[in-house]
Amino acid sequence: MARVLLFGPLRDLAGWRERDIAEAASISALKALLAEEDERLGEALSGPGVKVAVDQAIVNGDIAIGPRAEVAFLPPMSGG
Amino acid sequence: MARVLLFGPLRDLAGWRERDIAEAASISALKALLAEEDERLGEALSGPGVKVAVDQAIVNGDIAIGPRAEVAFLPPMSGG
Amino acid sequence: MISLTDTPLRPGELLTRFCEDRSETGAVATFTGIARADSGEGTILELEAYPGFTEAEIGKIAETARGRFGLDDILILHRIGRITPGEAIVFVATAAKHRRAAFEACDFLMDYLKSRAPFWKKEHGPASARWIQPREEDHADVARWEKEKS
Amino acid sequence: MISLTDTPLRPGELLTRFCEDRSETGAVATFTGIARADSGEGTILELEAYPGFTEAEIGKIAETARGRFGLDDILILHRIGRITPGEAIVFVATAAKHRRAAFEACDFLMDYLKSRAPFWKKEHGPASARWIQPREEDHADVARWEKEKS
Repeated sequence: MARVLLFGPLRDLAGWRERDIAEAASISALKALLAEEDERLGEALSGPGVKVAVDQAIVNGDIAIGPRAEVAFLPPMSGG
Repeated sequence: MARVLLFGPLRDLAGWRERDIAEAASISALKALLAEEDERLGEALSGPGVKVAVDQAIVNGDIAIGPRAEVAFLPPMSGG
Repeated sequence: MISLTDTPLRPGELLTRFCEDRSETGAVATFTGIARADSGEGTILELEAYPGFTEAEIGKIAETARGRFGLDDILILHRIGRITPGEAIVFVATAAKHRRAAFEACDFLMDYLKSRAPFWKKEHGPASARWIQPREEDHADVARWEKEKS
Repeated sequence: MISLTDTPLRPGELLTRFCEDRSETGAVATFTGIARADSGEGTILELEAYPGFTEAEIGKIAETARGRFGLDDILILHRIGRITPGEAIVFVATAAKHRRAAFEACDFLMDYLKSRAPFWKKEHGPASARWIQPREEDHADVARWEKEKS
């Protein structure tokens, strides 16, 4: 079971900030699952500049997700 | 009568900070008078980088001193 | 020390504490960023961070600054949540032996914070809200340090 | 506001007051110069000003900075008299709409204050005292701004 976090405009778009999602074993599987539910969110998750962090570390490409992973989708940052 | 002010190392050298001097009608006359009293001070007053202010404004060259003028000898500044 | 808070910053009190017992420091530079009421309207800023991740990323920037400028100390406090005009958004303080290092490090830290730090910022105007991106100027500011490095 | 004082500066309290009611300002930069105990010995600094003249000369520098950097406000407090290590010698604060102007103005003001302001500074060491001149670095720092102007 992964905990999924959305930030900034992604959170606004999805209408939620944080969810537990049980069934996804990889980033790509997780994205596919979220896209199935909400096509616009699915597109936005793969949009330009969106980074993915697993357990608070930025990851590149598709990786496997452990059962207690925290997966965060980070849209382009605004700065402070 | 002019009020004469010395700052920084000039004050240390002369042993005084502030004096009223009646007899000098110009900067050059004032310097001559002070040099007569104290040769080392006289040299220092014309030393490199020493500026003269009359009534708190820097002056260049010899000028007449009014009866109530404040004449300050400003050695090279240390900065703050 | 790096910290995020959803309560008002008190830059003066932070500076007082930062200056204590610094008889070997010489130079303390600070920057306070204040939310502006540009339009005169009741604009509210909303700042979102990723708790843990945001502090860690700022920490990396701070460590870079510490090494690059030879700092004695760094303090970074950043507001999150809803911020009204006139409130401080960010307070950065740097301590160094000489003033050039303190100034440059403070400038460097602010440039990074304004363009690279993991915050998401929404501006709530009187009629609508929008997510904000760094300005062109912010990107240009941070690029100065990358040029100098090479 | 420009002021000389022979009592300890309180940079934090000065910053608190300087930041009040600044909903149009955006950026406040400060610099605090602290007397260092370089040698570990009981060194005391003695700063002498020419009351009236010194404030007026600093005022000219401040007006130049206000125009050159488009500042909203400037605060300069400078200690005179005997200063022990760890005490603040100078506090400069600048307020501007954007941070680059606030930083550069604060940097500019400090460079002028350190090399051109009419102070005479004596260092009382454990055994002897000496009058101090600006360092080579101070002259180089202030020259940066004269080059840029042309």
